Amino acid sequence: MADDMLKSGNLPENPERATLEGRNKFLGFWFFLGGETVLFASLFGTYLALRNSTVDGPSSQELFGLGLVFLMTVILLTSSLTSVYAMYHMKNNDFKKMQLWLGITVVLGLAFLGLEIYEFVHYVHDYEFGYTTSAFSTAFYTLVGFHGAHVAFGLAWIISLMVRNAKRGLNLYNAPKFYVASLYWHFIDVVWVFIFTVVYLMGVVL
Amino acid sequence: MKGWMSRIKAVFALSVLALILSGCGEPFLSALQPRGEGAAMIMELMILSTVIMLFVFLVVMIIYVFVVFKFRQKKGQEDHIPKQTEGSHALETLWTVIPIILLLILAVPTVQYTFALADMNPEVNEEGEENEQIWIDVTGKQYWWHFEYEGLDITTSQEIYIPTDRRVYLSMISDDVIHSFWVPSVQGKMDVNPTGNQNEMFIQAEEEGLYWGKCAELCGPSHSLMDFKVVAVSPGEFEQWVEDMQGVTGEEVPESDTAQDGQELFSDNCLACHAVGSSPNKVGPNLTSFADRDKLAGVFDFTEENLYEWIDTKGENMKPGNMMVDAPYDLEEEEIYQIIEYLMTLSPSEITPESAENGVYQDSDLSNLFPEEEEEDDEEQEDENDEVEDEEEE
Amino acid sequence: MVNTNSSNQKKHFYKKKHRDQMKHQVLTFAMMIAFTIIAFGLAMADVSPMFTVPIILILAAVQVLFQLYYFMHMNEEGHQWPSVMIYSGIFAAFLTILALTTIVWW
Amino acid sequence: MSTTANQKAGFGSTLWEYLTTVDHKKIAILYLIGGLFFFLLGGLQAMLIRIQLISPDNEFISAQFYNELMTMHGTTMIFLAAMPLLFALMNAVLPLQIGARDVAFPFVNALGFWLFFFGGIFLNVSWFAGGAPDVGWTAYAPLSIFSEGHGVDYYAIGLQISGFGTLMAGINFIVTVINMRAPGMSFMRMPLFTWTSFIASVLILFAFPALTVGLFLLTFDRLFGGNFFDPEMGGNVIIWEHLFWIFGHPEVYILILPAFGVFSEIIPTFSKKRLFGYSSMVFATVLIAFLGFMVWAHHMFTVGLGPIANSIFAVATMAIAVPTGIKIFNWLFTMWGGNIRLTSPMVFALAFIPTFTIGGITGVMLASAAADFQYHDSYFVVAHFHYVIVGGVVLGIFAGLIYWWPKMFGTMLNEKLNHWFFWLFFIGFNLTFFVQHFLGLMGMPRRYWKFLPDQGLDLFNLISTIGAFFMAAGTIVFLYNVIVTQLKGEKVSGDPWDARTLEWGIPSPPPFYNFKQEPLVRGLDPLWVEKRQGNGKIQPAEPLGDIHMPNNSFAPFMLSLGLFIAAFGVVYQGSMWVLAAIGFAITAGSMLYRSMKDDLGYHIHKEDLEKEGDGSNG
Repeated sequence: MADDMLKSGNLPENPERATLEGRNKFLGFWFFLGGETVLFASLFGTYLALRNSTVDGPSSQELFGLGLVFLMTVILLTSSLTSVYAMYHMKNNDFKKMQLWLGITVVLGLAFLGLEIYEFVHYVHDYEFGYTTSAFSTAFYTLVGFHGAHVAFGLAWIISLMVRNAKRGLNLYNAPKFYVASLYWHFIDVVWVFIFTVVYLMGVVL
Repeated sequence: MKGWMSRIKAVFALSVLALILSGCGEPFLSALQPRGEGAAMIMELMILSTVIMLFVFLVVMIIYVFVVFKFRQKKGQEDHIPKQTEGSHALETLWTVIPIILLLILAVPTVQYTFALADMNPEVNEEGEENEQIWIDVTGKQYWWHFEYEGLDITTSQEIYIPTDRRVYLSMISDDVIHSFWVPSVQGKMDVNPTGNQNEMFIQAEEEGLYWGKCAELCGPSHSLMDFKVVAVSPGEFEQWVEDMQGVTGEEVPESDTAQDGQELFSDNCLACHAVGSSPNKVGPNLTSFADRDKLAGVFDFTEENLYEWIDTKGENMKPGNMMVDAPYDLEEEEIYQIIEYLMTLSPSEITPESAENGVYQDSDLSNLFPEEEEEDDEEQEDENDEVEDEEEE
Repeated sequence: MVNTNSSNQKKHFYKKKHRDQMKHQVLTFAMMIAFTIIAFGLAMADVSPMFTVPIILILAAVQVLFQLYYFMHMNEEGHQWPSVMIYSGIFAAFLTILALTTIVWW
Repeated sequence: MSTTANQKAGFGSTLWEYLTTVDHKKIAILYLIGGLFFFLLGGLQAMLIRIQLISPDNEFISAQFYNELMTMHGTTMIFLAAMPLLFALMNAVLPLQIGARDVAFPFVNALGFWLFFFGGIFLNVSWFAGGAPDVGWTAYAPLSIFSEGHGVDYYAIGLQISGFGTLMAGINFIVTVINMRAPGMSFMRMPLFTWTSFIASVLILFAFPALTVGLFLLTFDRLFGGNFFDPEMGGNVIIWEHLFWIFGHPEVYILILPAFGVFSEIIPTFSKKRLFGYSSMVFATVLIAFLGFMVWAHHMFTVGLGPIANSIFAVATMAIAVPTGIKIFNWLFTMWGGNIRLTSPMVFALAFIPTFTIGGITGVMLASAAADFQYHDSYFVVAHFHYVIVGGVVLGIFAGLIYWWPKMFGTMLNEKLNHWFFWLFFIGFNLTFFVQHFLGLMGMPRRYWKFLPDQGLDLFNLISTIGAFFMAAGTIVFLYNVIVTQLKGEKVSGDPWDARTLEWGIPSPPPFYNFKQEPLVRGLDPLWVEKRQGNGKIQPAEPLGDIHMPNNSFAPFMLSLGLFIAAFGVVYQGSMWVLAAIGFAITAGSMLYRSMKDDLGYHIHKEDLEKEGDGSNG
């Protein structure tokens, strides 16, 4: 039984849920995402309450440029699709292609993170919009930064999964891990959809 | 609002009141002995909810006592297996519906009173005209209270004078952390929030009296020492007090030499934070009517020893964590006594907390306190000034 | 264990099923990109915020449902509990945001 | 690292076993020890508070120290005593009640405990590092922002760490209940304690993230120059109050629901009747949880939210009384017509009904928004929540501990001493808190370091303090009982109470694999069903076979220790950042170690199980 779990290849239809451990992980992680929803809601609520508390610092209209945000959005959305591809290949038992698509996801994620860091540096240098400038700046950096930290953690997670399993291939033991990591990645995207809408678009419009 | 409620009240009020009044505390402090409109409204709600809840409690206890005594295991019945009932729809519906009805009985007046207590519109008098409103800006600070009478050019700290014939409206804000303004026997409490969050409430005392106020939101080490007083006086006395207070400029020269020296020391060492007379300065408490205060620093007996210790130690051990400890002054013993002498002359009005206890009712509609008569007031003020000085000579 | 023949058939069936699913996913992605473009376009165009804000919020909500139901497979079987918990989370999240936007200043 | 549980070895290996265990029954004992330790600590703080308030104008302790005691008493009792003790019961009982060999995430379960433990220790280190937090357990901003020293930093980060642990424990129990039930154990056959623990875990899942965010904001404001709650910089102090109570109100139900569950087990057992209205009890539990999320602002009636918001929250709060009332009447009618045995757990349960009813009715009184202007932040509130938490949760915890003590340890606490404990504690409790209702209405605000003479508050404060000594005496009797019982070590049978649920169908204490064969559940109260309709033994659902067990691991301990060390670096910053680096490295290293290893657990072989003999009622 135990050895079966480490045997690669020839997996059943839903390898992530084929074992009890897998089903536990799968459910547990979904529930964790339910909790994360409230976590981000609290941050969004805080941001919305403080979005006009700019004191003497710059306001959202002065800061945000939509071009960069659009680029970041497209990159992150695409990375969501590529991780779907990775799961598609996992279900088809094609480990190499799965690793390839995960690799692309990681590259896109890194690009997103790079752009976000560039954006922050730009705000700090060109607008003197630091973390301590105003309640608005603190709320902005905390909300977007929390998302950024999630992206960074997701990248570290996916990379270590890829490295760790490079030689082992896909099996019932690690399939749930890959699956759950991809769920996490999608959730990051879900949060970003609200960030670009509520923070950036509404920040420019209102 | 009162019709059907007072009928319920009539049945139960006496028995319930008798029950609680036995341990009701002091009339100047207890929420159970309402002396004002707000506290009285809340008391009605408290009695209603207590009655409903005692009814629920009695029902539970009757069943409980019956069950425990009736169905306790008897000797020789250790092996008896009772019938395994699953439940009863009729019973379960019953104890779902009855509580809902009871809660509705409580919910309706709750909503009414919640809105009534938040009503900041002017009162309407018998002729259907709107009364002029007295508004007081309240500032909570660690660990004292500051009051500015809007449009009347009066500033006080620690003690707030109100007339008994009308609501007085408060607009409240904090200069540091959150405090909560509570005068249990007159009105429920309202938080005093920092910057931007201005809260409004009214207080109204139906009887003359000196009512004790408390800070009810943890605000630091001396939270429990942040008391203040509400001095409810008759309208006539209030009018007199207003006129007296408006006359104070802080420049009045006291009679005795020591007090004059004290005044000089006071202006060198204390005026940066404290003020005498109406002033926007609220770094420290306003001292206009200092010598009339009922308590020193809100809680201490008003004695010279206490006052000396306060000035000498800057209140360090008397009110732990108070902001005066940072005051830069450094005074000799003799200088402190001179200042005390000066402070004891700060009694601009005959209307003091004592007046609240057995004050003679003087009829007044307070009409000359309000803007139309402002010019007259100014003239009167000057007269009052002379009077104040006259008094001090006595 | 299992007859190799039938297991091969099964594999083919699954592969085809997965390929069909993948087509849906790509379609979903295209719509998400389209929604994003519309949202950004609305924000940059000079339209009344009273109009723009509800629209972009609805677009965001729909995009998120796409992510949840297609990319994260909540439309598939065995996701009843995840749905229950995600919707409970959304309920709590909704109350939180509602409170922090309405009764913080008054 | 794999071990078998029947090691009979010295202190060192026992310690190592407990440091590395992933067995839910051992984790239960860890939670019990940790929870009791903090319960005593919180109790000591309470005694100091009551001694300070024994007479007017008392100078027994300083104002600053009083505020620290009062803050730590609340924080400790809620986060470090009540919750872990409930987790102890859940860990000990819940998997057994649903016929599971293990929880869903044994590793995460252990991690949850160690995070709680190190978080609690970190919080208490503040006593020795320049002063504990002094701003109340609610830590209202901006007082918590302006508070000097590092007390509040310890509060924010200590609770953050133990909060992560709680969240993990919550998720673990949810998945355990959903995925690990034995054949035949449908949702509507689950014992009420399992149901309420399940719902409480769901509440944890959705309530704790709000606290997590609140604490992060507080940390950022205090340590990294953030402006969330600084009015000068445009911050808004009401955000903290909302976030705290969005968490804080469900927290009340997280505590009380499992206690309801305990009573719903004890009352049927000692009345020899099935629970009256089982399905409405389940329904009421779910409804309480649902409503519990919509009422938090009743803690904020005096903040100035305006009459509309106040009215909405007042009515919503009152609504919770309905499902709670359903529960009270169902318990009463479970006893109706029963054959009631007055054992000590039952006596606790019987005491709970009137005290909790008082706590409930004062709750409805508090819900009346306008009247709350008088009650709020006065001793009336203190009395109310102690009636709920001591009269509900603490009585529930002790009832559950005494009831399940044989299952956890195989020994029986002395009944006579239990009754002594009960009467001392119960009389003391009512003396302490009943008069506080009146103190509040007589004008005594809560969190007062001293009250002044001539305010009519002297007598009731004295009575209250006397009551506290009774409670302390009762607790000492309980501790004495525990020590004596464990030293004697007399073993009892698997089912000493003649109980009804699955956990009593196996030996006490259960073997480390719980069930030799997966049990077959044939109805509500499975053991009772088997006693009446079968041979009194739980039927197996599978033939005897190998049992899969998880390996022990030291990683949860190290991972939590790493965060503990890192926390000092974050608080003190400067050159102490080194500590943060070391700590986070230990944590990250433990995580990597965990994920790099293929940890498949091990198997107990069929042959070894056969040798051990009959696994049923021992």
